[in-house]
Amino acid sequence: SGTATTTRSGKTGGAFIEGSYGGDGETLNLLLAADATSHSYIGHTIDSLATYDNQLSLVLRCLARDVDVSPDGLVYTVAIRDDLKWSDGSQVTAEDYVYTIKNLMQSDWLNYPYKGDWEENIEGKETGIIPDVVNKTTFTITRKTVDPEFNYTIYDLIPYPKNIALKYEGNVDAFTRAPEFNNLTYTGNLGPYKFVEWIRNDRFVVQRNPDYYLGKDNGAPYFEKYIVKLFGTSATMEAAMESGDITMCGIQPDKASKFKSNPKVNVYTIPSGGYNLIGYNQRPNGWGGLKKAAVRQALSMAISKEAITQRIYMGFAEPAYSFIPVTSPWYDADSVVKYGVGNLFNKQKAAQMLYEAGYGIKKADGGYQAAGKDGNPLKLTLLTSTGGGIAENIAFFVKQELADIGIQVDLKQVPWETMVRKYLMSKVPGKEQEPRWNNGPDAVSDEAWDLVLMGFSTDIKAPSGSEIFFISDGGLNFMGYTNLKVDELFKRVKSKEALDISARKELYAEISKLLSDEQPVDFLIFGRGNVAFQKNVKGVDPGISMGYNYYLWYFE
Amino acid sequence: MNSMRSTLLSINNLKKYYPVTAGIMQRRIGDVKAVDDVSFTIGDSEILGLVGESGCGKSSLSRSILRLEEPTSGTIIFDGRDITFLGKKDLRALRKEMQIVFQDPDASLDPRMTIGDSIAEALIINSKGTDTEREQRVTELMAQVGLETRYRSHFPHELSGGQKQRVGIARALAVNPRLIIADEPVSALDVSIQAQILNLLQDIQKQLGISYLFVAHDLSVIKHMAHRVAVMYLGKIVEIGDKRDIYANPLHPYTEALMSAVPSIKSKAQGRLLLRGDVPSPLNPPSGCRFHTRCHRVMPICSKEEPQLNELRPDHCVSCHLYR
Amino acid sequence: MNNSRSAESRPVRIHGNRRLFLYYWNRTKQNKLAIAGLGFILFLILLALIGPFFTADPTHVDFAERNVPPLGFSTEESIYDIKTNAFTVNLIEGTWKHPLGTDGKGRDMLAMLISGARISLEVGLLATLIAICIGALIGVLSAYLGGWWDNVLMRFTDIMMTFPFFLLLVLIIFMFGPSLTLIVLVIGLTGWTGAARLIRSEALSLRTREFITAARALGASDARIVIRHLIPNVASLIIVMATLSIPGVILAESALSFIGLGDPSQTSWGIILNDGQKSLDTAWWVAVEPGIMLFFTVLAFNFLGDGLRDAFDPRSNLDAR
Amino acid sequence: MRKSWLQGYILKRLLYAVIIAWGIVTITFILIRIGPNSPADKYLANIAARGQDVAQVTAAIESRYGLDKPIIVQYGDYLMHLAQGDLGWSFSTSMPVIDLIGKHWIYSFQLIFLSSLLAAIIGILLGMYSAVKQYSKIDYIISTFSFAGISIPNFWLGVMLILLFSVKLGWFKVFYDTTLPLLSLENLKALVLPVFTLGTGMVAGYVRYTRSAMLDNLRKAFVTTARAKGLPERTVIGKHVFRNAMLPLVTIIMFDLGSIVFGGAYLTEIIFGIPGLGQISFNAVFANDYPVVIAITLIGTFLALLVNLITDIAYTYFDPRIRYE
Amino acid sequence: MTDSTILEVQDLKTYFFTRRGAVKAVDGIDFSLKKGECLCLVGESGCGKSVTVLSLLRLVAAPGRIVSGQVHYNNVDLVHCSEEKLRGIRGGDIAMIFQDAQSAFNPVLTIGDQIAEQMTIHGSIDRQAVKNKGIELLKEMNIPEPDRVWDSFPHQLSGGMKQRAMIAMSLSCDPKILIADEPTTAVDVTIKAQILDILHTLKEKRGMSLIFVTHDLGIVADIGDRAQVIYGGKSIEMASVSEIINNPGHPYTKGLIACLPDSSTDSERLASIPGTAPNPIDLPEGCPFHPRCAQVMDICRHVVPKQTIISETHTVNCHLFG
Ligand SMILES: Nc1ncnc2c1ncn2[C@@H]1O[C@H](COP(=O)(O)OP(=O)(O)OP(=O)(O)O)[C@@H](O)[C@H]1O
Ligand SMILES: Nc1ncnc2c1ncn2[C@@H]1O[C@H](COP(=O)(O)OP(=O)(O)OP(=O)(O)O)[C@@H](O)[C@H]1O
Ligand SMILES: [Mg+2]
Ligand SMILES: [Mg+2]
Repeated sequence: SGTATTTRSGKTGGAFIEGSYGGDGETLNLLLAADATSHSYIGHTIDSLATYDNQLSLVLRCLARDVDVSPDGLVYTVAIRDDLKWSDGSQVTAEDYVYTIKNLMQSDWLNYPYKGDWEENIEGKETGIIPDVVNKTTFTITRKTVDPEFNYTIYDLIPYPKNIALKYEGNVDAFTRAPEFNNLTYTGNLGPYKFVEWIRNDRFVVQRNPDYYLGKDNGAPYFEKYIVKLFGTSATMEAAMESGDITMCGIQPDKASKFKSNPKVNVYTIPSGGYNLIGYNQRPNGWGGLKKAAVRQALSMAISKEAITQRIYMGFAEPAYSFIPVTSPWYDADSVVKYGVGNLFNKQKAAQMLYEAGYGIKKADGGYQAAGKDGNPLKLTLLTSTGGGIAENIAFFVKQELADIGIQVDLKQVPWETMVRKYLMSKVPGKEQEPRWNNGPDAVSDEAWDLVLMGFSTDIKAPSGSEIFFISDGGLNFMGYTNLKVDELFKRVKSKEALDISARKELYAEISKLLSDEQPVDFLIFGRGNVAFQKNVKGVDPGISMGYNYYLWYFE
Repeated sequence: MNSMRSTLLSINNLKKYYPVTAGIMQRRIGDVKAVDDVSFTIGDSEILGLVGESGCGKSSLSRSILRLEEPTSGTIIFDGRDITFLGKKDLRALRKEMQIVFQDPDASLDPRMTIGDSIAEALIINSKGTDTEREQRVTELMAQVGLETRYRSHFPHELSGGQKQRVGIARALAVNPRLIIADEPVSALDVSIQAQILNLLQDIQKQLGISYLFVAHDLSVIKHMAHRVAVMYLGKIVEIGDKRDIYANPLHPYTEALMSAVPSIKSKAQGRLLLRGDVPSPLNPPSGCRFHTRCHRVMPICSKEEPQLNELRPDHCVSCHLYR
Repeated sequence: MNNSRSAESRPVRIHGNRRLFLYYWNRTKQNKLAIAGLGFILFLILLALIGPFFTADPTHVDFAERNVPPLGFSTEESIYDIKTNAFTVNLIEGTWKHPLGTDGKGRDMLAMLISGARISLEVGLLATLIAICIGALIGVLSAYLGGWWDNVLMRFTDIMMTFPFFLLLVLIIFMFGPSLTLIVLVIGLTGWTGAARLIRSEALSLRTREFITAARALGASDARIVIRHLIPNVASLIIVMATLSIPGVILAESALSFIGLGDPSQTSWGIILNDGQKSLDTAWWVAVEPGIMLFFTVLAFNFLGDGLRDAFDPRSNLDAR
Repeated sequence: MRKSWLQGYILKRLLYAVIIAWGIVTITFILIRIGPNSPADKYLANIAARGQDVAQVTAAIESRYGLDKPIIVQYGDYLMHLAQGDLGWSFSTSMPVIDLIGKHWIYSFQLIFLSSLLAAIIGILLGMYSAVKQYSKIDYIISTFSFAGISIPNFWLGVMLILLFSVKLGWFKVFYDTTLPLLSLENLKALVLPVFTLGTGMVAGYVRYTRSAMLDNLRKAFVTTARAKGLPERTVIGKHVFRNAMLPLVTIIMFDLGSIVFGGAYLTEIIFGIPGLGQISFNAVFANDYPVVIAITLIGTFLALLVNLITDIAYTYFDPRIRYE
Repeated sequence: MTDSTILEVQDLKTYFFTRRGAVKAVDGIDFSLKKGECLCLVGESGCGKSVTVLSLLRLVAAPGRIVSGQVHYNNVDLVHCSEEKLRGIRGGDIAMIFQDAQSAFNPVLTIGDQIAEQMTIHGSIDRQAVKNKGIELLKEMNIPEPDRVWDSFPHQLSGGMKQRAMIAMSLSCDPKILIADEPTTAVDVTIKAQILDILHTLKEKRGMSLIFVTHDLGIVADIGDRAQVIYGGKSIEMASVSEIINNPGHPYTKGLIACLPDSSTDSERLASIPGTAPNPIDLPEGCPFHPRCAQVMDICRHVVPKQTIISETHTVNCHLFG
């Protein structure tokens, strides 16, 4: 219920402490930051071009007055506000944006990790997208290929002050050590808060920016300070929440009920685009059976998504059938095939399907049991990354479920880095090439594996990003899944045709249907996040994009 | 020198210096002259008593003779053979000829070995016979030193000091040596036990005709045991000769002082000859005669010139400027 | 003297150390705590060996039976319903099926603790074995060879000693992946310094003892002296050091597991503890139980080691007390 | 005279410390650089999520920090900088290593300082008492507790303390709060549990060392002499016995101090969320931030060596028999 | 207690209570010490000499305890008097010196500190006076460079010097009685002579009473006036020195004298006492010496012999004289 008010409703004061665990950011120098935490830190002091509310479609406030797409979907015209100031008082101009894209992000010397976001593939070559200054507050970005969801990339754009960045241009070392960027001293009136201090592995502190361009009318933000407090474990963080030492934090599913019954706390249960899945290795070094859709379907049919929801997520989740969550505007309930629930959860049937596919034996009692081609017991490895938590629980659960149909699962827990480098990245044997997530259908990883438990995330607003997992040459298609129909559909999503919303929706429905039936991976669960706030925090609008109005939150 | 007996061991100008080092580079800053130019002989079946104060080099001398330490210079002639530079293999053969008994019966037995094993080890090393023969021999040896056989499987900590010393002697006897160097074998023992051990050593010597170098600091023990006596002071032999002669008529002032210093139940000491001060450090011994700093008959020459060992009487040599 | 083959006159055996063993056993026996420690360790070994035959499969998960408290305790579990936005609350009580409860995956705690005992003992013994062997080798060599060798070996030991041990451990385990084998190897390969120094000094003092000289005087070779005299005499020290270093190793492994560098394929106590630490408020027993086991195991080894040290130390006056 | 040899000795020891430190830098450097890991590893998930090419991004990040040069060149560079007192740039925290350490050492220091101080005082007093009252009931109790103390895994103890005092009783915060002024009562209160966690094992250790050192010396002849001189028991214990017992104690306590930074303090910091050097180095390991890892290893080493040197020099004052060459 | 008796010990028993039983280290010792005399306690190692003298000043440490007996000094029973009183006597009226001067000095304090400490505790406060007196004493002990020695640490002195410094320390409060526990055992012959000489002089000059513990009968003959022979923690013979040496009563005393190489003529076999000293944990029943005694009788095996007076100055505990 978009209660984004512009009238003053809060009162100034207090320190908002957000609990966080799982690691600190690395740098406040935006273009060097490759991790989400760093980005979130910087975001407190400088806004992006635009953001969305809980309904997702609505583009709100922020540095841009307007982002306009040409009818052919190739030219984006961005008009920024004219009341934006750097710390030295100078105005933020289109020139700063264009400079940031051209001279920093797309430069060779800086090695911006996500340079690829600002490139497009033209005739097999990565080519930079062209930004141009139109006037002091307007610039354009011109593409050669259509990407209906490219606007989301543009919305996230954050500028560097050209006059400062010029000092360091061409010298990575100097740029890396630039005090202005590492201490966010340039942010002017661009964000609700100003940087105060950052004690590594402990807390990140910003203070109210009275000049905040969005706060001019109503005096927002209202918190005197905003602090991100880091914890070593979720348990300590939750304990701190319970004792009221922090204002807000995420809650693990098994603790959610406890907090929900806590009178001092509000817990909001929020849908997310993150889902767990079991990847089936369809490359030459995986179990051959996984190349057959029937086998994959059988396996998916043997694993109860209800049970995972109930016993592992304690109810805070819902089954996933494809990569598009129920909560996404692009979800189409009618098209998906619902493996793992209802009558498509059936272990007997699963075993029988395996038998029919040539991977099973008939038991004396007439039932079926999975087995290798030679009749020997079937052994599969299931990879998961170390670190415990819910993923580990799911892995153990899957192991148990598959054991029921006669598959012995060998759980292999390896550190995430090892998993990526040794198991997920592949190359064609004997060929001189850098290992990649997907080096074509013949590429194999160093170590063999069959199943992998992972978490993917779908951008609810723009699911097309997920193509990288499922198209034949998708950058993250480590499973080696190939379906030309899927390739084609995704291509259509990234074309002019899809500029039309309903056409795009139809395309997504078709993809969902295809993938949920083909089961390139077993989509397991979309989790529901729980976020707890102390009751005295007001102005929160719970929803998928809850933080969009956080500068308007206040203490009662 | 000793005309009565044939010579078994002859030591000539033996020196044993221990280097003293210092600093980062382990520079050699001097030597402890533990044994400094010592010569003497031991005849067949003869007991040579060696007396001297603590630190005068008795043990160093003993070990050098056994080649447990490499002598710095000089020669050691055993049974007519120069053994100063014997190689490893020949040295092993030599071990059967010469043995040693230590002062501290406690330290000289391996605490983790039974008595039987300790004695048998000597036989095993020199590969004497079969198990049974060896066992026989151990039993024999134990009887010889007056130990009951039942102690064979005992450990050293279960024995008294005297018994342990008997084991030490049995072990030395195991290889049938011709010379035993007894380095203060009784100084750690009680009087009543001391007498037992001295008797034992004497009996063995008489039975087997072994020669002893018998080290002690107790003059009365030496007097009781030895045929000939050598008196050592700061690495040098100051007087050596027939026991009777020396005891009756000590020539060197140091010998004289030593004898007078020993309290005896026979005579209440009257006008005892007291030496001043302590034994000087062997690291930089006094010039000239090493005893001159404590000598009651010191002369000017003593601090300048080193006296030579002179045979004053038959089988009685002394190194002192008084007798030139 | 011809009393045939009685007990008195059996062939002289060099290794006849049964009586010596008895002697030390008797001395050790006087220390009640040491005996209690030994008893506990034996019990633990027994448990680790035959326990698995009597308990559930420690790897068997059953999410229907997760977080069952130990016998005599009860907890509540509530499950959320997205559609109705309400909770179903279940009361879970301890059962005989899981006397010590289950963890968050429904694994039987008793079974896991027993399999953890095996791991802890294995790690403790193996790593100590490696460390002590290296330590003894370096110590004895250093003492026996002396001079230049001694210098080089001891300087190397110094460097190893000054190394911040735990950081090194964390570094290596992190870099090469957490596996029990690696943990054992790294602890073993880095944990020998103390042993080397102690054994060296002991061997040095032994070297000058008269019974060694006596053996040399008898013509014993260097090898014989080292094997027959030096080693048996440092053996007691080695045993004591080993006993006292086992708990250190066990703790190091648990600490590593605790900070997330344990071998995930093994349910060692540290790993259970690490798991349990995250659910302290919902399932306290998962963290408490392995900690108690760890504590008593370490205590037992410390008691035993201390008792052995006293028993082996000729100076210690066991009579008094 | 005393002074002259001492100066030479200190110089020699410092030289030795430099050599050891160099050895340790080299070993750590080699270890950390031959490992399969890259500082880009941390981004793998993010890179994947954005559909980026891992190899390309990894290369980009590595080249940014000069990690693409041959290892020998990197090693040379590192040593060159080190020689100039530059500990490098921490790429996981984006600040000079020296500043990072400068900012965080105090948290480790206050924890270690307080724990060691308290542990030494309590441990030594209890140990002395226990030794003097050997065989008494109190001795028995103290000994038993000290055994328990050295056996209790301190990370577990920490967790249990949090469970009991923070979670159940709510007496303390579950985490250490860095916003408290360092020299304040609240800060002291915040340190109670961590200090207890870290100190328990130390107290127990010191009790045992003190007790045995005291007992060793209580049996010595000079104690009988002191009593025979008519000295009151207080003087006998406090002056004669303790002064001698202190010698081994000093070594042990100092050695502990040198090694504790990366032992118990490490885990304690992690459990209580104290952002000290332990945590910093721990995180640096996980981030493959090798300049930090090496620097902290180096500091740990230097501390240990320095502490040893101080101990040894202190020894010459406590024990006149000792004179180093 | 006659006038000239300064110290009287009656039926002193000191046991060590150990796990294996009571070690009867001292098991019934009586003697008296006259003014100005030197009483020697003689016996083999482990017979209880040291424990006896330590018991006199209640210096036996746990697990040892004086289980019975009295030690009368100056109308005070040292066994039962208050700690306070005892401390005044320790080191003041009665001083002790020990066998091993090396370990009897605290290694970390200077000789001067340790001497001064004793004087301070017994009332002298003027530090300069204390030092002067101390140095004077050192000089008296024939110690060269006493000023330097005063500031030296024990390890910087030779064994003989330390032993003399020890004596100086014990004399610093002008004791009436000096107890010397084998003060010459650890030193060389020539030093031994020096020390005996000093003790001689002390006795003569200061009229001090001396209890001298030794196992060396030579020394007894040299310095002693009377001697008490101890065996297995019990007094077995007490007589003037000449009587002990020339006319020993107890078979053990006889054996002890006979087995000295000194007393035999050259090269002949020494007389020896068979067997070894008894284990004080289980002392033999009856006379402790009976297992080794050549003249053992039946009664010796069961009955502890009582003190028999042979002459005015000679008593023996032996059934032969019963
Ligand atoms: N290994 C060694 N290194 C250096 N100096 C030594 C060594 N062994 C002996 N010395 C020195 O040599 C001198 C003579 O020592 P040695 O042991 O031979 O004397 P000793 O006459 O046997 O004395 P004691 O009667 O005390 O046994 C002493 O000053 C001693 O300190
Ligand atoms: N602390 C103790 N605990 C148990 N037994 C002890 C203790 N101190 C002494 N003893 C025993 O008391 C007995 C007498 O000892 P003491 O020291 O008096 O003998 P000693 O005659 O002085 O011998 P030495 O000539 O060797 O000095 C010994 O047998 C000894 O074992
Ligand atoms: Mg010697
Ligand atoms: Mg004594």
